[in-house]
Amino acid sequence: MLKVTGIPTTEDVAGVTPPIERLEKGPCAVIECYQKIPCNPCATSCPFGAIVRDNDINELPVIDWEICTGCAICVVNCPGLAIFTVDLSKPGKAMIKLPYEYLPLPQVGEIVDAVDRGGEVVGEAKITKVQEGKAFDRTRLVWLEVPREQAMIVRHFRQKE
Amino acid sequence: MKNKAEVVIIGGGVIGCSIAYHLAANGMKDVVVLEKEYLASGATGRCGAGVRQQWGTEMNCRLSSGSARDFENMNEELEYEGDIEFIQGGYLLVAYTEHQVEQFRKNVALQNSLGIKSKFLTPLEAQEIVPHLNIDPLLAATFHDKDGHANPFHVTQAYANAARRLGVQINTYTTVLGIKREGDKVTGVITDRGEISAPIVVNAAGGYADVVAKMAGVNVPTYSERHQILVTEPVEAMQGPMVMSFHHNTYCQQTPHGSFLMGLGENVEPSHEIRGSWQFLKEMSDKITEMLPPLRHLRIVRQWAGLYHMSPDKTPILGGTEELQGFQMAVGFSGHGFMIAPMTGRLMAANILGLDHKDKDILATLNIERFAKGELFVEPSVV
Amino acid sequence: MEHREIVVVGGGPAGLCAALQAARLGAKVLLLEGDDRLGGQLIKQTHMFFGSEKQHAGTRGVDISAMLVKELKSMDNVEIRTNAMVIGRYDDGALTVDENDEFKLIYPEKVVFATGASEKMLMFANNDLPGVYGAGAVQTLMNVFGVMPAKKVLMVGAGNIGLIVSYQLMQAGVEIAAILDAGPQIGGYLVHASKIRRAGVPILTRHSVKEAIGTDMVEAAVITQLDESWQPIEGTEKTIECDAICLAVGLSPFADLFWQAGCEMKFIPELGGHVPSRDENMETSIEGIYLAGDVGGIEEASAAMVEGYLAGLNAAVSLGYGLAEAEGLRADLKDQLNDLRSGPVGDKIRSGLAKLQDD
Amino acid sequence: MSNKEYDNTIICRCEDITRGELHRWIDQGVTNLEELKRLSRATMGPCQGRTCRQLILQEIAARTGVPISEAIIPSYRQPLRGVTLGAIADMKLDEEEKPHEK
Repeated sequence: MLKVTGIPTTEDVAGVTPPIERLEKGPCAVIECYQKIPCNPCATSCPFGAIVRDNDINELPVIDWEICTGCAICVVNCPGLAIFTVDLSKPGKAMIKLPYEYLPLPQVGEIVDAVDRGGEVVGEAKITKVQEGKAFDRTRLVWLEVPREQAMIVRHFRQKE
Repeated sequence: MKNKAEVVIIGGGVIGCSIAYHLAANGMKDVVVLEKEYLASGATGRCGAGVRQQWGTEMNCRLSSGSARDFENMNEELEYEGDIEFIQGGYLLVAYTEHQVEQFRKNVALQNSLGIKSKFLTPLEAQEIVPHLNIDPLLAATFHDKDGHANPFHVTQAYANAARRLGVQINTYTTVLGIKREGDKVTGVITDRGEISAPIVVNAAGGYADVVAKMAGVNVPTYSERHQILVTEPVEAMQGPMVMSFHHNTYCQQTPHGSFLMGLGENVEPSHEIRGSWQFLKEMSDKITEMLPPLRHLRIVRQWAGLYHMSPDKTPILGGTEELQGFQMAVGFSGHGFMIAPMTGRLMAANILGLDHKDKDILATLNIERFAKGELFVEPSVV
Repeated sequence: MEHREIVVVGGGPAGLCAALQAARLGAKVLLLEGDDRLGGQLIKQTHMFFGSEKQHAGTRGVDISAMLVKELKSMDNVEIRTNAMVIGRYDDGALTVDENDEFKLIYPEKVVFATGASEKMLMFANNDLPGVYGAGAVQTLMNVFGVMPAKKVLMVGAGNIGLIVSYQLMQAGVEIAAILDAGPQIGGYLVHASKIRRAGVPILTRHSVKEAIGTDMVEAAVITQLDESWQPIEGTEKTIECDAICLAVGLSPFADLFWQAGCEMKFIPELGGHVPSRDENMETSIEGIYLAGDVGGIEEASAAMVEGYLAGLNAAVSLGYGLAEAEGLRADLKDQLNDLRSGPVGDKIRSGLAKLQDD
Repeated sequence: MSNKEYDNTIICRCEDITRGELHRWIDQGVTNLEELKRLSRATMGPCQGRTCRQLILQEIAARTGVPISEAIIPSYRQPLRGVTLGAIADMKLDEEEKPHEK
């Protein structure tokens, strides 16, 4: 249970997973924010107005997956590092963008261990891009390529020794 | 809490507990002590802890030297499981004016005549005892190696524990609200926890002795004033005796723990106020860095204040009063109640129980009636 | 002896904002900070802040501090003194200050005490072994002085501080053996917990440290599971290798100056301990003494900043500054505080504040 | 925590007071911190109780059953941090600002 272990349950994740048809169209943000805390940078940073936090900054964010372009601006702006993008538009593969604040940074093309929400290695992933920029404010956006069935499982990676 | 006792003592400071113990030790066990907070929470626990015998009046010399003998044997006499920490490091009294030198000569003569082996010293001799003493402005000093200090909290605790073992009932967190009297006789005490009837009520209320006297309808010429103390961080032992200057109105000692503790007689209005002031810090620092210059490097870690309960001749008022039968007083200690608490307890007990005591004449002399008769005993040597 | 209009004591988030707001309205402000630099805990916060844009959400704490300090330093009516610790408050209104080992006296017309909080300690065997740290000390070593405090840390406390400091340690290359919490649930934000958990760090609720092991310094820790009444369950002891035990077991308001001043104090566990009573304008029971931030109740830095603005505003207004804009500003700041506190994680602070109003 | 092995745990680091020692005082009836500090020196060391005061208050509350909200809280005396006698003596005051001499 999330409140005891820090690991969201399958039900938690199911509640924030976009429809598969949407993900097949291209990248889309998955907001893994399950607790009402006073926070709204996801909503205010979204250039498309796809994320709404109602009038109350404590309400959970609500995303309109049809408006979301998967640009990942919210990913690097979320103080909780709780937003990812998932893209199932390529056959057999899933592209995941995740926020990353550790050093050293992985290299493009590097094969890393793919890690799930509980910190367990579940396979391998390929780094396809490492983005940084002024607007990113020192949070890097790392693009991972994983098998399609792990699209909603892999949320971290570990560089091989 | 009992509702009836032979003696009720108001005040759980060192005086009240000493009287309670000596009453019980002499057979009077039906005694109740009332304390509005915890034992030694008032003037006792806030005092400078000094125990000296170098006084300027016969009364104070006798009270203090008798008490010092008690302090020497107190752990054993009271079978105290702790330690009252009586350390005889001496008192060095320093004189800066010819007038003081003159007084000191008289004092030493008086003290010596009473068996107190104090000595008159030159500034250089004084510096041998306290090497960091600034002797530039110094004219003379007196020293008595049997003076020293004890832990007021432990002394009070020692008396209280011994008294309890003998059957005395001590009620802390019990506030006296009034004193009952019938005509010119005292009949009991009203507290926030009920009433106690008693033919004898002892006022040992320290800084609040005036308030208690007023409750009984008895006039006392005493009043309270704030005295402040500061303590520094502990350092290696470097000062044996208490250093005291009537010129600066200060005293300063190094405690067994290593901290320096110092206090000052300030010019304050009578009150029961015990909140600290920065003015004290300033005046104290100014004076002590002049007297004992190396202390300027020590850090002050804490300051606090307590009450001196002053009598007009700076000498305590002991015993009963013609105004109210059964009302006994041990008040007006003027800042040196702690060091004469042992003798005070002995004499008050003897007085209440009608027993003989070789120093019982002191009681007659220090009775409240002395003010009406104009027979004051002005103590010249008080900070 | 100096006489001043408004003195703000403490240069953390609350104090910086109090000084800023009072100065923006035109008051002459003296800001006193005991440390050698401004920013308080902000300068150790390398993570992005929560809250809304008005409290600089999404910006890292250290950058918020720099922004606030920059604005303060640009103002003519603000004097900033560091290494100037207020060490006493007396009944005549005087503050005594230890400024670079000089002793000074300052009489403010109005004062805002924004003195923050101190870390709570935990009792366990050998807790005086070198290597047992408070989380704040670890953060200072790492993020202020660039010193790595250990190689493998056992973190005690899964509140926001325990979680954030764990994350920062991991960023610095330090391994976190585990994060323990005596409570049945993680107390900090779950997004923090999740990001640490997915990096492989176990979070053990209902666990506590029983003993530190080591001769000259920490070499391991014995941890134990706790039952529902918070008592250790015998036989559940486990030894965890680590060279540091980091305690993040809560904060106590650092309210000494209010006690010294004689302000009315109340014990409110939800606010972290004894805190001064105050009105809605952040003024205590003694006229002219205001408070802001953790010293009035342990909360997030975002709330501390808003309280700072509010205290600074009211102190300035009480001297006649900013009367025209006061009402609007005040209403906005109160709305911000309400927003920050209105959700479920604000339950504790809301009930604490409600108790404060009860007499 | 009620185990025996906790008895040697230091509760006041500056003055080296253990939990066991604290419990002995409490069991003897010294149940408030004000009294305790005078008897044992707990909270009177260099940190002036800033590390241990809360712990001791909790420990007393747990052992006596009297909640901290009803506890007697010792005064927070000046100064908050040690300051030298020399620094204070060196502070210059104008004549009218000086404390009055007796």
